[in-house]
Amino acid sequence: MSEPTPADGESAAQEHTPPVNPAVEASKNFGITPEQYMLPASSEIRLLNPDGSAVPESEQGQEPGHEYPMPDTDRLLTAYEKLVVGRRINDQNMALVRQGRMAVYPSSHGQEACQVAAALCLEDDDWLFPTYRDSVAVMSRGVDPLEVMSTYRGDWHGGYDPRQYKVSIQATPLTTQLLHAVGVAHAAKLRGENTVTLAMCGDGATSEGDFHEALNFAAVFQLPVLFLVQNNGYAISVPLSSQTRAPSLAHKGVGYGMASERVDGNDLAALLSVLGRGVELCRQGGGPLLVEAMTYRMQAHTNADDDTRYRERDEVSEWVAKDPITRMQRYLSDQGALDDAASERISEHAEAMAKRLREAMASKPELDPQDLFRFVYHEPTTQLREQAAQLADDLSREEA
Amino acid sequence: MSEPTPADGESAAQEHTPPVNPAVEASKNFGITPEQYMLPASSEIRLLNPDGSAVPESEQGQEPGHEYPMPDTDRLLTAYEKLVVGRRINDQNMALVRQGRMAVYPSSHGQEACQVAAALCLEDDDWLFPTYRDSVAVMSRGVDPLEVMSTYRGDWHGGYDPRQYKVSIQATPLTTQLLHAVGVAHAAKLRGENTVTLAMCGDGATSEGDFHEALNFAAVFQLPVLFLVQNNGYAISVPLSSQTRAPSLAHKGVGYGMASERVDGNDLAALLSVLGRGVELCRQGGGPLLVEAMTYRMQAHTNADDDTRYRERDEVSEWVAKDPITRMQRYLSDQGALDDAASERISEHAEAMAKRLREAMASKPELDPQDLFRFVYHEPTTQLREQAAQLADDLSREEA
Amino acid sequence: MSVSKVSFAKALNTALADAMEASREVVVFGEDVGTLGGVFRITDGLTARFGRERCFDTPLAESGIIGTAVGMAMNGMRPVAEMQFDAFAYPAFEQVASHVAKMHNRTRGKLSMPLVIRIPYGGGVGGVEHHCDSSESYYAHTPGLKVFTPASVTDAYVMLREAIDSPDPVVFFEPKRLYWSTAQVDLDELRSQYENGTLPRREGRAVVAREGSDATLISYGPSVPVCLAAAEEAARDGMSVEVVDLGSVVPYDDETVAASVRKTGRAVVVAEAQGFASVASEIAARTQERCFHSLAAPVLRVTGFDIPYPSPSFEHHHIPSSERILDALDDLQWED
Amino acid sequence: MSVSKVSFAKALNTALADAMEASREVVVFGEDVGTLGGVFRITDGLTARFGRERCFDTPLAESGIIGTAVGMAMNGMRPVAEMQFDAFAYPAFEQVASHVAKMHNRTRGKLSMPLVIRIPYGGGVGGVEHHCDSSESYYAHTPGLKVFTPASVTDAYVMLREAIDSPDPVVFFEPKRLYWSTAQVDLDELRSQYENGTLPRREGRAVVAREGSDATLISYGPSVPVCLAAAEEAARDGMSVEVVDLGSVVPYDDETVAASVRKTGRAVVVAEAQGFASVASEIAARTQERCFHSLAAPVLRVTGFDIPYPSPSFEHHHIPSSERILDALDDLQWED
Ligand SMILES: Cc1ncc(C[n+]2csc(CCOP(=O)(O)OP(=O)(O)O)c2C)c(N)n1
Ligand SMILES: Cc1ncc(C[n+]2csc(CCOP(=O)(O)OP(=O)(O)O)c2C)c(N)n1
Ligand SMILES: [Mg+2]
Ligand SMILES: [Mg+2]
Repeated sequence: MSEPTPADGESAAQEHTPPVNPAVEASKNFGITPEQYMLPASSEIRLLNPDGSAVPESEQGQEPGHEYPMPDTDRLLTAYEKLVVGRRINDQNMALVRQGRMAVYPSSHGQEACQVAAALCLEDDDWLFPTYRDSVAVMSRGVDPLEVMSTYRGDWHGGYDPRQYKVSIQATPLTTQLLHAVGVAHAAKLRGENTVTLAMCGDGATSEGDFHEALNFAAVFQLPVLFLVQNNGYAISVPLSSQTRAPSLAHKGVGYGMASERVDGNDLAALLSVLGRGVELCRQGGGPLLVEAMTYRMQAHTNADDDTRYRERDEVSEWVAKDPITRMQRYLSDQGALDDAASERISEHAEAMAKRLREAMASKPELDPQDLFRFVYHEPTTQLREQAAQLADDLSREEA
Repeated sequence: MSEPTPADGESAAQEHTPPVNPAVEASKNFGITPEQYMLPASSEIRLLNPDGSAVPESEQGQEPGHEYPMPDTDRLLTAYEKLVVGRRINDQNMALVRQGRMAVYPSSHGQEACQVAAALCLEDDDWLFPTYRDSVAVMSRGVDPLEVMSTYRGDWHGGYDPRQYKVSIQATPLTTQLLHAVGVAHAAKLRGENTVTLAMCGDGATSEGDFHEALNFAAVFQLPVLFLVQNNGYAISVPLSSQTRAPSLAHKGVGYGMASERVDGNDLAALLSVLGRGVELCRQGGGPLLVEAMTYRMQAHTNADDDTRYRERDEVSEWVAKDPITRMQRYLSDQGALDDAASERISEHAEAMAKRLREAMASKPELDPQDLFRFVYHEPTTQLREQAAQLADDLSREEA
Repeated sequence: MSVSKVSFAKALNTALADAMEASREVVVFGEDVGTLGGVFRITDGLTARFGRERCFDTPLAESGIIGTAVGMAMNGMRPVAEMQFDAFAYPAFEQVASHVAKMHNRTRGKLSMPLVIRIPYGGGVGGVEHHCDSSESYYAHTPGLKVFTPASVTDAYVMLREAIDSPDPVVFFEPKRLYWSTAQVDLDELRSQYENGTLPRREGRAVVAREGSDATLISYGPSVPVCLAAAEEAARDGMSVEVVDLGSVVPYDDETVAASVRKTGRAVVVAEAQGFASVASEIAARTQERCFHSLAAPVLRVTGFDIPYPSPSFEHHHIPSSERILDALDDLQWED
Repeated sequence: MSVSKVSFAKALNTALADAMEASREVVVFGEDVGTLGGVFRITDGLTARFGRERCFDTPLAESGIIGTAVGMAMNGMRPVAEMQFDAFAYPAFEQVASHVAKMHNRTRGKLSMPLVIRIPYGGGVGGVEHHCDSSESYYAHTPGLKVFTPASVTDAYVMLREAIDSPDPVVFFEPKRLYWSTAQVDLDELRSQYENGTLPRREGRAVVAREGSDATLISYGPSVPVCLAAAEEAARDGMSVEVVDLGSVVPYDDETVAASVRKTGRAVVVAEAQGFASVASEIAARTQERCFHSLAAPVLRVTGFDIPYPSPSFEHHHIPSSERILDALDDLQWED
């Protein structure tokens, strides 16, 4: 237990300046109702067309409060590099699974723009809450891919230290992690820290009760949490139309008193802009917020899945044309920010990462069976000590 | 198991005419977006002022799609009688609890208009899903008060036969019953039955995950379920402001693609009109729907609660002036529909009901301890037979 | 009608189809059970054959699945709900414990809950966390639920049919590492025997899966084949080991178990779940209660350790093995 | 500092206040715990004393309460969450089983879950359905959780302090029918002893609540006073009965229990929960495993029946009574 401190009924949080109420400000600035402020723009936010050309301002559907500027080229270039690396890692991992070197991998091939933007919009002290599919986001935030992959190799349930990276475990039970994110944000707020938490989930996951409870807790306690739903159209085999009848998933925000937005999830520029503004709003006390990113999973749910059973190849092909990488690549090339040399350097970087992963996965680490009993409690119970001794005994007899 | 019937991959439901899509119709008729169709009117629907005068049409805020006619006087008179009876039963039950003749009673004193309207808007074949607080709704639907009260006396967990009355058990675990309601509606739809299900819960209960899952399932399967939230401002001691930041609870509907409405929950006329239309829409295939009724619990949460700990007496007094009974009484008197003789007759009816309840509660019924083992399974297991024998043995020895 | 090689998964699939064929009240739903046929393909082909109304995907919400199943059962259906994996049934725990288990009791029998919750469970398939729990004890501890878990291809068919026909709710545990096990079975024959009522019932009946005289292994589900292997091995050492397969954990067959243990005088309970406060504890407790004076040694348990189910690289240490069972048999004070 | 009549509820309330005083990391939340002070008033006065930030009401959602507690614990707090009644903890079951219990293990110890889930449990207070479950077995069966349940006013204080100070998650079961029981206790003295570390630890330690030589009653929580009453009665008949109060169900104190049973040679386990696959089963199973050769009779159990908790008019039949315990003692083959 930490040092006792005098209890005085005052919280650190109370000493801060009152948070902005963006709904009130929006109604002052634009004359819109709080309800209009909370609803998403009438169409998804997009800054880059699928062909890589910038969407003209006039076509961006600039509703009051929903204008988003194009991020500057340097930022886009940094992000683009992560996009390419992310794709390479996704594909490398799928290869490793096919070779039996990894137990399972849920690839985010096609969704890398969401992955990269989720990581890049945060500051070092902010927290990221990813799912099983969000390995690329985790790596983009700086976690060593080898630490990430130990889970999927089957060495342990989790690889990296969540506190060190401010990246939570990759959650499997759907949307349970959104509540953890809210709790982390609540603790930070109680201590008067000014950190933002970004919490991710999929479209299917929005149907779970924990999704509802998380958004509501965040709203009631006015916590700086940015909820990012990657809507890739499917929950394993189940299409969005069997998951919801809402006009959009972003329309769920108003039911919590939360502002929301929809964004083209294959448009890295739009994502950076929308999430960047979202994080800023949260930091100013205007959170929580809900962002729905429209994207597509180009491969099966995991290597164990067969997506030909539930979706047409034509549908998949259509999304090739909306690929987040080619789109950004064309835009940056057109801007003169990405020449052949830069492209080459980025490919090499990605290739080097993949190679490192391949090499690391080629050999199995030494695992100590006694670890099974080490982390159940801080101190093993007598029961666990007995069981540990029994296993040790069994193993030594087996060896003998 | 019932008679085998040929399986043919066709459902009864499929043979029906396609359901109306009221969002589409509204956009045709009024030129509004589906989202506008789904959101509640900008203020709560009210037909009667607290003083019993009719709200002039011009003040009813008739937004397109949100116009509600005044029910006819006969219907109001029938409903009024149930209101008076409901109030009398509420108060009788609280007296019985004070006398130790009942274990607990969550009174709906103040909320009787919601109770009565919920029961009256349904046809015989429709289903009602009440909570612990909704005893008056249950009775208004025709269930014998004595059967209802056996639960609160502590004789058994439930008193009446849910199938006979098409009234589910009074649910205690919050919002679990909304899912049951959805399942009942789904079963009815699969069999091609044209029944509507009305499911009730409180404002606090809307925070539970099951609320979310129930609304979503109903919407995805387009089921004829009318969700009625009685927003009485408190969940035991917790005020609405600690429960949600939404502009209103009705604003949750759009997140499920569901039309919603807010209504003055102490205005029986408005409730009958809004719920009546809701049931009709559901019956035509336009469901599910969400209705939030703004009301107030005039007494403590249950007899075990002390509401002076969490709300000002002034607040409670303010609501006396909005009482649903006096309001309706004045209106009906003004209409000439309620003279002294009619009033007298209604009071006598209520008094007779209360007397019957008092008399029935004066004596404890004979209870058979062996009943403990009779309804766990259809046939008691060997384990239960042994335990039953053991108890019988113990009891006979005690007697000896 | 003819005997052929049938997988455990196919037997389950056939049982579902036959039950749907036998009664329109039977509806199957859950996550990915429709178009995909379930992640284990247990519902494969049902939507094509019986239509989207009778086998369908739900939104992704387990409490929603079980809660609506309760409502369907209230209104005359016999829902068969699939939980995708063991640990993903936990969000539905309130609906199961407070409603599925209690609705019949609460209404003094006025309402029945003839529903089945199918749960693929247990490990041994290299699954990652949350995909390998043995969660049967939670349900077995909840009065009002029946708990079945088949260990053979024939029982997979028969017990699932019994579960669906039961007027009471059944939590049906499918040992996922047996899905791909096979046996020579005549499913047509089995179907007609089941439907004629000429098959002995499995509910509440343990079966002696192997006869023996020196000791009894009491087990169920995925541990039964391990026990049979251990008994085989023991036989090579001259020890005659009886194996009892519960199949029906609730209701529990005291008679068959006690008869075996009274005969052999020694017993080991084998189950994959963590042992503390589990079904294995119950079996040990009631076996000594009933057979104390026939016992030459305490009733021992070989179970998973009291740890969260481990990652794939470690699971072989955790799952009761033939060796651990043989060790336990050795520990049964044979000198007595 | 002085001895005075202190209620079980007051001891809990004081433990919470003292823990909050001792560390700013301790935060208390749940349904109605703020302004109202909890439906049992266990959190009475905490909001007034420590502010709305440290003792507060949440939205009405148990999974939300436990899920956010997990996040708070990840981020340096020591949350103490109240579940309003036993059966209303079920919606949080997934968060408890899949995260609270496993986060430390999953992260190889990188994250700790120093949180406490307080659950008022058990019957005997005339409560209606869902307000009387004894649900400790679900949690005791879940590795990674500790499970405490005090039976005396002193233990109420001490064990709640230990629970809050534990680096591991503790499900803390408060026997609601003991809330209004009282004892002569010096809370100030207890506080300073606890804080000085001069009190013996209760975690993992069973205590002999009454010494005896003929038989052992093993029990915990609300059943301990019943066991003491039964032992008193038995003494009048010349039987010397020892009563062991576990207090800490997980970790379990094998040593104290086994020592007692080896001494007396006879044991009855008493618990209010339905018996099947329960903590009582575990105690019986491990007691015979460890004490078989000292036992003159099987280890018996006196528990609630395997039925849903009954309505108020019936509960006295269900709750283990002194008479049922005495009957069980009689059954312990005294002629042996
Ligand atoms: C509580 C829970 N139920 C079921 C599952 C099994 N499951 C894993 S992923 C998945 C689909 C999730 O879909 P979505 O949220 O859209 O995310 P995506 O996989 O498309 O990224 C399912 C059903 C789970 N992990 N957790
Ligand atoms: C799942 C669950 N959690 C907690 C409770 C305890 N409880 C009973 S009523 C209540 C407040 C409900 O408030 P609301 O939904 O507004 O309904 P009201 O009582 O105001 O009619 C609470 C917390 C419960 N019954 N079920
Ligand atoms: Mg998806
Ligand atoms: Mg309320």
